[in-house]
Amino acid sequence: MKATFRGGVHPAHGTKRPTQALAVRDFVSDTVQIVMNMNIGAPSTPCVKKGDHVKVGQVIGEPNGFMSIPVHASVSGEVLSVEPIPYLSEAPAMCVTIHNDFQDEWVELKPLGSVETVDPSLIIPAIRDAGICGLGGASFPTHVKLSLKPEQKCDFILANGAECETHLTSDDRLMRENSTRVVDGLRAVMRATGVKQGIIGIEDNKPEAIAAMEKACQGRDGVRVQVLKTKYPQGGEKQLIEALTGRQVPTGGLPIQCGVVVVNVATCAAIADAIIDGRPLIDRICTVTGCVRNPANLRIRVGTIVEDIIGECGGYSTEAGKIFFGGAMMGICIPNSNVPVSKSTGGIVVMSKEQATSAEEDPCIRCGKCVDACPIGLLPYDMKVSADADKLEECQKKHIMDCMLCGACTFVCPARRWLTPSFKVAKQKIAAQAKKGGSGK
Amino acid sequence: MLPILYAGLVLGILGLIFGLVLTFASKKFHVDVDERVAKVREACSGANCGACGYPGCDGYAAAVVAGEAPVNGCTPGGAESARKIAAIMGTEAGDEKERLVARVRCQGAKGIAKERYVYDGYVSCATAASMAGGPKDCRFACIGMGDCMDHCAFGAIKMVDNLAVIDEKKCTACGSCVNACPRGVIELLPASQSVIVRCRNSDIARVARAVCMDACIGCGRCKRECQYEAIVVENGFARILPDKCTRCGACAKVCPCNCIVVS
Amino acid sequence: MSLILSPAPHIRTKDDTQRLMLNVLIALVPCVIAGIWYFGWQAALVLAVSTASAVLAEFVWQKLTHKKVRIFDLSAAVTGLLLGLVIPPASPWWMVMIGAFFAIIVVKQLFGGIGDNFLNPALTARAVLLASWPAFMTAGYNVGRFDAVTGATPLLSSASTMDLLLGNVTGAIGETCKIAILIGFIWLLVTGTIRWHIPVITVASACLLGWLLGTDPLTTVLTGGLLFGAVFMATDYVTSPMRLPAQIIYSIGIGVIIVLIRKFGSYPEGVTYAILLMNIAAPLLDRVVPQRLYGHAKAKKEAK
Amino acid sequence: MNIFLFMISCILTNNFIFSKFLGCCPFLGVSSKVETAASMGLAVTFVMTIASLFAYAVNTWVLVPLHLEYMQTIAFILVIASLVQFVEMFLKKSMPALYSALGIYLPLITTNCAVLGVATLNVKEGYNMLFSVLNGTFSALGFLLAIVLMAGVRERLESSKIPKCMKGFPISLVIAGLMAVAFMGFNGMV
Amino acid sequence: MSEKRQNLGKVVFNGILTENPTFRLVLGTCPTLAVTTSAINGLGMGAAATFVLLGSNVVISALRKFIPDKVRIPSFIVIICMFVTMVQLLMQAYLPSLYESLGIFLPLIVVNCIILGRAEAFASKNPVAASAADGLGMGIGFTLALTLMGCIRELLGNGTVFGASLLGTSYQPMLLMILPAGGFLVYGLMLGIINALSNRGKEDAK
Repeated sequence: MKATFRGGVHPAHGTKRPTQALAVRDFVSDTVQIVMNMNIGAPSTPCVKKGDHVKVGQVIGEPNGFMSIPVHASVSGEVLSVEPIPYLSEAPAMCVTIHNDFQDEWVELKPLGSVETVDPSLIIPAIRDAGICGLGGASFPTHVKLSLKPEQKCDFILANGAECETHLTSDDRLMRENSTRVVDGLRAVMRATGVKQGIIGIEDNKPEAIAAMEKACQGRDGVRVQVLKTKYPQGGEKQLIEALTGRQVPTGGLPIQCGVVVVNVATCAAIADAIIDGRPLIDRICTVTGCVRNPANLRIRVGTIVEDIIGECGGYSTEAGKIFFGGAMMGICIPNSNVPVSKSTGGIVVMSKEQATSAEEDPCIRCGKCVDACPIGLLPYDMKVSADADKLEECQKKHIMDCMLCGACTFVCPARRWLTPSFKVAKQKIAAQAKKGGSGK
Repeated sequence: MLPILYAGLVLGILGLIFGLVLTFASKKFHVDVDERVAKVREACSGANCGACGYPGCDGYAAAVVAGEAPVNGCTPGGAESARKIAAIMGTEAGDEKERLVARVRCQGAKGIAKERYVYDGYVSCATAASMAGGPKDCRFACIGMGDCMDHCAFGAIKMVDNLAVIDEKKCTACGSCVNACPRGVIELLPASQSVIVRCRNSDIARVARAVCMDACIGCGRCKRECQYEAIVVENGFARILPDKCTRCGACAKVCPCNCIVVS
Repeated sequence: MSLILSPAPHIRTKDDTQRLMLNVLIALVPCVIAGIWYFGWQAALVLAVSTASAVLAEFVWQKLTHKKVRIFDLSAAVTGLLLGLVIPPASPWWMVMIGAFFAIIVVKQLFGGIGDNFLNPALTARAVLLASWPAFMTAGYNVGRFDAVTGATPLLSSASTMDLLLGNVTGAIGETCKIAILIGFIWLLVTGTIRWHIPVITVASACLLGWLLGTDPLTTVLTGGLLFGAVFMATDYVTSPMRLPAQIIYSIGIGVIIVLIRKFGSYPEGVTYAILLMNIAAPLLDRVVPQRLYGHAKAKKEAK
Repeated sequence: MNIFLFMISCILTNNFIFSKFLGCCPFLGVSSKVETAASMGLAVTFVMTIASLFAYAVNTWVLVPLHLEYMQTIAFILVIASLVQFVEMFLKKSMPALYSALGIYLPLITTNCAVLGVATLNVKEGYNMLFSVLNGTFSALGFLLAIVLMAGVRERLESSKIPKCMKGFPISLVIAGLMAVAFMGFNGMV
Repeated sequence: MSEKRQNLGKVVFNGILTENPTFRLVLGTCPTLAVTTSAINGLGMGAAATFVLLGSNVVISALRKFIPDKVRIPSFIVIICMFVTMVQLLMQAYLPSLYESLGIFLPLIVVNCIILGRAEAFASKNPVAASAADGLGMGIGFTLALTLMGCIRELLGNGTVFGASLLGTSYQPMLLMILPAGGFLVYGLMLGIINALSNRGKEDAK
C-alpha cells in the first residue's frame, strides 16, 4: 500500500528526467574552492596556509564548537589561497583554494570494519570526524542530530530516498548503484542510537531503486522499504514522518520530539564509507541537467567550480538565463558560474532566458488551489495579505511560522502570485523581532 | 381645554416617574470615568449616530483618549468639534521642531552601480538582498525593489532606474521608509540641509570604484575645499555637518565622483 | 553574461488564470450550441451581445480609471457568456447590455476588479434584470416549436423526462439542455478546473430536501436552472468559499434555499437567489470553519 | 398566523434593513468588524425586545384610555430613552464584562430609527402584547443577521482594491444594495 | 463662539453644499433610502425635516442658557418631538396622500441624526439667528438631496418626474429603482460620483 501525506502538488508531472537512465561517472577538476561554512552551525577555521601541500582527505578546516564539523581537502595538491570569496549568502565566506596535482594521494585512513560489528559508541565520533552533514539540502551536522539525550526516546530511523524535487536523480542513481552502502549506513545509525526499526521511503517513480533497495534489505534485521506516492513535497522531513509513521512533528518542534530521526540516503552512504573505509566526506553525486548539451550524474569533489562542471557536460545548449543548485521547487540561484559546489549541492540546473523570466503577478482570483496544496494546512492567500501589509502579529496568529517554504502554493497559483518569498521575508522579520526581545515597531 | 390638560398631566407624570428612577439609578450605579473622555464627549456632536465608525459618542471619545481614533472623526460636529477635541488632546500645540525629511544616501541607479545579476520575480528588497548579496555589486547600494515605496503612506517615493527618489514636498518624515529599507540607505536629515553626500561606501577606493562609478572614495578633496570645516571624512566616505554647512556648494563642484548633490 | 536570479520556486503550473477561464468557456460551448439549436438565431444574438458588452464594459472601465487592461484573462467574457445563458432567448438587446454593464462595472469593477467582488456578477445581473423588467425576463415568446409559455425555466411543465433531458423545453438559453451541462461538467472535472464537491452536494441536498417535501428528485434536477447553477454559477472561484469544509456547507445551503424558495417563495426559480445568499455567507463560512493544522492536534494532546 | 411563519417573515421576507430601511445609520457605521457587529446586533435585540414590551404597555394602558394617541411618538421616545439609560447604568455597574461588550452601544440605540420604528409599527399593525414583543425580537434578529453578514463581507473586502472615491460609505451602500437584491429571493415567502 | 456675528449666508451655503447632510456627512440615511421612491415624497420629507430642523434649532438656541447641561439630550428630544408631532398633525390634515406615503418615517424624523446632531453641535452653542440659518441651510441641503434622489429613482423607476411622464411610452421602466435595493444602489453610486468629482477638484487645486 503506498503511503502519502495531505496536500502537495505534482510539479514534474509526466516529464521524463533525462539523467534517470545515466550511470554515475567521476569528475575531478584542476582547482577546487572549499568554503568553510558549508553546514548549519559555526563555520570552521582553516588550518592550512598558502603554499602548503595537502593530501586528499586531509583536514583543512578545524571545527570550533559542538555544532561545527571538520572540513577535508577533496583533492591533493598545493593550497593557492586562503581568503573570503563572495558566496551564496549575503556576506563573503572564508575559502581554501587548492590546485589539483592529480596524484590523488590519500591521507592515511582509519577504517572501523563492518557496521554490524563496530562498537556503537564509536559510530557518532567517526561521523563527526568524517565531516558528515545532511546531504539532502539542509546540511545540518549529522552527529548533532544523532546524539540524543537519554530522555529522548526514538522509535524509528527514516532514510529519505523520496527525492521529490524536480530534475534531480542523484539519490535515485545512488540507491541503484550502491544500495548495500545505503543499508549499511542506515544500520550504523540504528546501532548508534539503539533504534530497532529503520524504514527507507522511496517514491514510486523510481521502481529500479525500490527493487535494488529491497534486495539489499533482505537479511538485514529491522530495515524495510516503504513505497511512497510520487507527490511534492514528500521529501520534506515532516511529510516523510507523516507518511511513514503517521506521526506529526509538534509545531515549532524537532522530529525527535515525536520519536523519529530522518537521515538522507546519501548521508547514509557517506556514513557507511566513513565507518567501513574510514573515508571522510569529500565528494557526492550531483545531477547536472537543464540547458546543457549532455546532462549527466557526476560524482564531483566538494568545492569544484560550476564552470568546470558545465564544461564537463558539453557546455550550454542555449544562452544560460538562470543556474540554480538543487531542484526547481526550492533551488537557490547562483550569481555567476564560477561559484564552488558545497556538500549539500544535489543538483545543478541550467535554465534558458525564457524559462527564467517569470510572469507578472496578477490579482488573486480566490481559487483556493493554494489551500489544497499546502501540506501543513495553512491558508497561503490569507497569510500573503498580512505578510505584504507587514502585519507581523496577524501573520503569527495565522501560524506563518509553521510554513516550511516548500513552494507548493506558489507553484500551483494560477495568478502567478509570489507567496513563498513573502512568507520567507515575514518569517525572517518575525525571527529578528523575537531575537530583538520582541519590542518590534 | 380638558385634553390639553390631560396631555400635559400625563407627560409630566411620566417624565417625573422616569426622572426619579434615573436619578436613583445614577446614584446607585455611579462609576467614575477619565475626565478627559467626558470633555471629548462634550466636544463632539453627541448625536450618537455612529458615523465615526465607533459605537456612539462615548465609544468614540474613549477611542480618542486611548489614541486610537483621529481627532476629526466626528462627522456631524465637522471641523469645529475636531478643533476642540484636538485642543483637549493637546496634539496640535507641539513646539515648532526643525522639519526633517527622508533622503536616499545612494545614487547607484542602473548604469552607474555595476550589476551583479538581473533580479527577476517577487519585487522585494528584503528578498533580493538575501540572494547572493543583492542585484548590485556594491553592498551599501539601494537595492531598488521599492520596499520603501510600498511602506510610504504619503506616496512620496518613486523608483527611477532601480533607485529610490524621494519627493521632499510630500515627505512627512514619518520614518517608515527608514525602517523598511533592509540596507538602511535612507536617513532622516533636516530639510534645510540641501547639500548632501549621496554615498556611504566605506570600502577602500579601489574596491568602491570597482562596484560603482559614482562611489565616494574618501579622497578628502571636498574636506580641503570647504572653508567652514563642515565636512568630515570617516570610515571611507565624506559626511557633511548640518549646523556648520552654509550650503555654498563649493564641495560639490570639486568632487571627482560627483557624489555631493545640491538639491 | 549576467545571469537572472529569482526566489524559489522556479517553475509554475501551466494553468494560469487565462487557461482556467478558457476551460470554463470551452465547458460552456455545448450549452451554447444546444441553446442556439433550440432557440434559433435570437439566442445567438443575445449571447453575442452579452459577451461583447461585458468585455467592452471591462475595457472601458479599466481605460477610464487608468488601470491595466485585463480583458485577456477572459474573466469578463466568462461573465458575459454566463449572463447570456441564464436569460430567456427573446430578451431585448438593450436589457442584455444593461445587465452586462451592471454585472461588470457595479458588481465587479467597483469592488476592485477580478478577485475582489463578493457576489457572482452574472447571477446578480440576472436578479437585477428579473427585478427591473419582470415581464421580459419571464416573457412569453413564440420561438420555433413552442407556443407562448411563460416561466424563466418552467418547473412543472408537462414535457417528458426525455424532452427535459435533451432540453426540448422552454427556458433560459443555457439551462434547458441537461446533457450539454453534464458534458461541460465532465470537461471542468477532467481539466481540474473545479472539484466535484460543490455541484454534486448542491444537487444532492436539493433533491434530498425536495424529496422530503414531496417533489420527486428527478424533477428537481431536470427542471429549472438547478443543474446549470450548480455546475457553472456556484463554482465561481471568486465568490465561493476557499476551504473545502466551508464549500460543503455552502453547497448544502444552496440546495436547501433552492427548495425553500421553490416550495414557499413567490418566484418560480430559486437558484439565482440561493447562490447569491450563500455568496454573502461565504466569507463568514471561511472564518467559522476550523483549521486542521499539521503538528497542532498532536501538540494539544501532548500539552495536557 | 403561527409564530414560525411570523418569524420567517420578520427575519427574512421583510427584513428590517433590506425592506423596511430601519436602523441604517448604525448598520452602515458599525459593521466593519464581525465582533463589533455581533455585539451591536445583540444589544439591539436586547433593547428592542424590552422597548416593544414597555411601548405596548404605555400605549394600551395610558395613551389609548386617555385618547392621547397623538402623544404616541413623544411617549415612546421618553420610554425608550429612559429605559436605555437605566439599562446602561445597570450593566455598567453590575456586569462590567457584558457592558464592555454590549453596553457601549446602548446610547447609540436610543437615537436608532429601528427601536422607535418597531414600537410605532406595533401600534400601527395593532399587534397584541405577545406579537409586539415577538415582532421586536424577530425584527432585531433580522437586523443582527443583516449586520453580521455585512460585517463578514466588509471584512473580506478589506484586502480588495476599492477605488478611492468609493471607500467607506459609498461601497457599504452598494454592498447593502446587492444584499437587498439577494434578499428579494424571500419575497412572498409568507 | 468667537466670531459673534457670523455671516448667515455662508452658514446656509455651508449646510447646502460643503457639509450637505446627505452627501457629505452621510446622516439620516434611513429616510433618504426609504422615502425617495418618488420626487414628491422626497420633497415632502425634506420640507417636513426642514420645518422641524428650523423650529427646533431656533427654540433650542433660544433656551440654550436655561437647559441644565445634565438633562440636555432628553430636553432637545422633547423639543424636536413637539415640532414633529405638529408636522404630523398638519400633514395628516392637509396632505393626507403625502402623509400616507411617508408613513412611519414622519415620526422617525425625531431620531434623525441630522436634527439631533445639528441641535447638539450647533444650535446649543450659537445665537438664535445663526442657528436658524444653520437649520435652514441643513434643511434645504437635505431637501435638495432627497428631491434629487427622488427624481432619479422616479425617472428610472417609472419614467415620470413629479408624475409627469418624460421618457415617452416606449421607455420600459426599471422597477428595481422603486425597490429598496435600488435605493441603496442609487445612494451609494451617487455618493461615489460626488466623492470622485470632489477628489478630482481637490487634486486640481493642489
